[in-house]
Amino acid sequence: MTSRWWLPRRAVQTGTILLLASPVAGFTFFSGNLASAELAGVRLSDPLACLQAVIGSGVLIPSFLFGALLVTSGYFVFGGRSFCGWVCPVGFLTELGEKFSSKVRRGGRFLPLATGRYILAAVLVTVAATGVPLFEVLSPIGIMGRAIAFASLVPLLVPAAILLVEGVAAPRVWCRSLCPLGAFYAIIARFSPLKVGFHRERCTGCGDCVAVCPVPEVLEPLWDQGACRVCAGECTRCLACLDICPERALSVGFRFKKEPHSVTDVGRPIEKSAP
Amino acid sequence: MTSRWWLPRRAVQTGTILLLASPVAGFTFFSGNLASAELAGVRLSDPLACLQAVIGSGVLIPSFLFGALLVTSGYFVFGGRSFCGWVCPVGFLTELGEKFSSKVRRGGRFLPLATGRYILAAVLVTVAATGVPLFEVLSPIGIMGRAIAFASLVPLLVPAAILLVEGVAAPRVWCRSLCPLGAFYAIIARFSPLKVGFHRERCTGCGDCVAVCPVPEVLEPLWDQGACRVCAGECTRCLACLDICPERALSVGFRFKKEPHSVTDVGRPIEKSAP
Amino acid sequence: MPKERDDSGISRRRFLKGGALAPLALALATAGGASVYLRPGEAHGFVLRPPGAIAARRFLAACVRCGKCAQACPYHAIRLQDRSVGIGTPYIAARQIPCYLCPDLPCVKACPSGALDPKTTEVEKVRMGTAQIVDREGCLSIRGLRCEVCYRQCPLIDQAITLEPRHNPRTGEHTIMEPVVHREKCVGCGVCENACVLPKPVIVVRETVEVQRDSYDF
Amino acid sequence: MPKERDDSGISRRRFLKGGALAPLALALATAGGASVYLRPGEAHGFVLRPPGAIAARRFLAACVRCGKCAQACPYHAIRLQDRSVGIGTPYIAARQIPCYLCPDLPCVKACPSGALDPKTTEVEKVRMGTAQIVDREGCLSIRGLRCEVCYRQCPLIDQAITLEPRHNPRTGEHTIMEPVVHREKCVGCGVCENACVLPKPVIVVRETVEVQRDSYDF
Repeated sequence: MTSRWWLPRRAVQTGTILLLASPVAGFTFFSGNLASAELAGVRLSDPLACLQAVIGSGVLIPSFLFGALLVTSGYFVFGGRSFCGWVCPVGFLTELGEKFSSKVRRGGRFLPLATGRYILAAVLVTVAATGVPLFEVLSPIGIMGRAIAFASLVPLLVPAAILLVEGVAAPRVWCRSLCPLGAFYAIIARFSPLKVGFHRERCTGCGDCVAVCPVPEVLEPLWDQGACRVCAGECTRCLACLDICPERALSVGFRFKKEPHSVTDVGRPIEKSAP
Repeated sequence: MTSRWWLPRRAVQTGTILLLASPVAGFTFFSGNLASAELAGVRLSDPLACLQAVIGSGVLIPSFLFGALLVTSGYFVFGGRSFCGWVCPVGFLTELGEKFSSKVRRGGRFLPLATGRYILAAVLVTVAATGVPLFEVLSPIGIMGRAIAFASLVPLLVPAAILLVEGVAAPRVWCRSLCPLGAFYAIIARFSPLKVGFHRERCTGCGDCVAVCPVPEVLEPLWDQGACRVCAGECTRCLACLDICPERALSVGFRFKKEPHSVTDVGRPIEKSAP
Repeated sequence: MPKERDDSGISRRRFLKGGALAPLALALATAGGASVYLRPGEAHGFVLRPPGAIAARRFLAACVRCGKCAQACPYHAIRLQDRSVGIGTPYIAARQIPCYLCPDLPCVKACPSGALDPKTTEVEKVRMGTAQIVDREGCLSIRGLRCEVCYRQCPLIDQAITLEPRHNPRTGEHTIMEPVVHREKCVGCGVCENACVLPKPVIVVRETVEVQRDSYDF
Repeated sequence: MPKERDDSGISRRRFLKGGALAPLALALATAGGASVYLRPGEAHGFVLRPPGAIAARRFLAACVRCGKCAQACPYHAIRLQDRSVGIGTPYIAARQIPCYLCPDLPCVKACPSGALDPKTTEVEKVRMGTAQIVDREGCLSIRGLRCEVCYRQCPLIDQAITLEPRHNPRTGEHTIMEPVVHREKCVGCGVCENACVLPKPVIVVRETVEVQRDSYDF
């Protein structure tokens, strides 16, 4: 345990829940939920919700679009799927659920990560074909947000169903492979400046980072292709790998020096640690 | 090509379509569809449709139950999934679609056959929990029947979607692994008297039967466990294996002599042909 | 550093062997299914069911969607829903063809599952819905003209629809003959909705409101 | 021959590693999802939307289900649907709390996406629905009593609801003061439905019928 990123992350996740609950307690600086909100007078909107609403209804309100672009820019800077790791209440819930699961298999690879992209495509084609914003209808994120803000409890059957399936049959299948919002942010995240860097010279190949990573596929290029940072959009920037690495071989930041012995300089990997 | 079972099978499949269309042409000896019908004054009902209606509504009409039991008995005698191979218009359609598919992989094993049983369980639990007869709502069999009898064309998008997915991504996935009615009949079929028999002494191990079988998993015990007949409920009794076998090593019937050199007599397989 | 852009490709190929076509196919298939199950069809909101239909939610479960009631209807008034959770269930689009209340109720006799209650034998006791004048300002009779088509066409004339004379405040000397629907008698057959002469009918069959038993009954 | 009873077990284990629990879990999960998306909730059929809601089908697409309109309503009249395809969209259960037509329309101002049309500024021009007397036989006023509660509570008194005097055929000497809804004025706020004194309201807000333009207009 070399750093303590889990602490600020749990604080932000808990803070999100408190923010969603704040209108119930009578506070007025926040209203709405993760689909669309007003925080201290600033309108913020989920870009995928905005996309579905515009495609489905043909109605376009400039402030709505602006709020969606603001959110998109924010998550672009901090790595798109940082939403999943730091903000999303469903991510928080399933992480907690995993702790009580009889079969914790960190990063269970039931379905490939790419499935979410197909689901995203299916959602957008459905909205265009039918006018029904499929993901706003199904979204457990919206359901949890409204459960917190409005005590709308019946729809909690949906996140409960996700917890049940993940606990018994397919660990982590929702956040890893099914959520189209995660897939949407993964596309943005590929080009995000904030990334996890890898210091090959310190790595002893213990495999702790792979064991703790919710999407261990993103770490594979570090050994398979000698990459010096995690470039896959699916990285949630949860920074659990930084916390666990006993050698401080992983770091997070916006810029990375090219390491003298990295593959990008000499053309092929020098060593290949077993993951 | 040693027998010609495909001819009567295609005749029955085509006859089913003609029967469904007969009321349009003004004939009165048949009405309804595969969910429930009246044929020459006899009321016949799909047992799964009956089960869903009774569980979902609590309404039970004796003649309805009787019609369902009549159909169940009929398919029990002829091997439950003979419905799939001989009667079901969706089976007919996807068989024809397979001929035009760019990736004909006979018996593509995308999902295991057992998936259908889980879907059947999910359908029955859903009916009990919500009163919505999930499979009657989704069923492409009902949709095709009503398209033929009532020119109800919009819902044909559902069988079209099945054809599309089977043609491009997952061959045969619907009939093999997803259809709960197929799974229902497979449960009955396990105890059916009509079975495909295997004459080990004639088999040369050419593998033609496995190549032609829509559910080749059912043939595996013939070699793996030295079985003398196909006992798996998933066998559709399409009899394509009889047609293709150059050695007449397969037969169909109600009774099978115990072969002197079969595993059931000597306790373990004598030879093991490569499938 | 394009070499680093590989992500999760390991098992993707194993998952979908269809290459680039597969995602497109799945998206199209989803949209096809969504078009059938999520888009509302012609019959949504209140759906006028054939005579004898049991309570709406139980009807949805009991109906096996075989279409025999529709095949039995001599007027072809019964159609089948082609969208949403009621797909395949029968309905009557009264504006096209209403229910003409066959005395022998062949649709009820055809139903195998009891979704149309087999105990339904008298057409007068059928309750498919209740006719309502949805637009008083549009109704020709209420505007003071002599229309009365709904009244005259009603199979339960002078019971389900009566004409109530009223003072005409516009002219001051003529009488308004207002058609009034009586909920206890109206069977909801939709003949009035079908007969209304206006381009959009002002009398329409809507959901029957449960009879209330209250202390004010006199 | 129990040894032969193996079928398709080869890949089953690989597919669901959860053993006997997995099918049960999937069935329960399906039933949970179905309970949310297939069972009709409190708001189904015609749904009374907040002021300014755009046409029903486009509303369903435009609404991002954020609940800000509900949080903005000072009377807590706006609730969110908890079932079916409209899950999370706002509605008004007028019998519990009707829309009291705030002059500044805070719900419309809160909507981020235009599902409640931001051009809605005058409450008199709102068209959420149209009140209708769904049970003439039940209405106390039409039965000859002096009720008139809906008329007096209506925020557009003498415009959306008027009282029309009529002869009382039962007594022969009294006047029936019949409440009549005028579709051109009624905004569909549901105050009348909320105020009706009967256990089941006889005046109810229903879908607004499109205004017809016909040659009979005079």
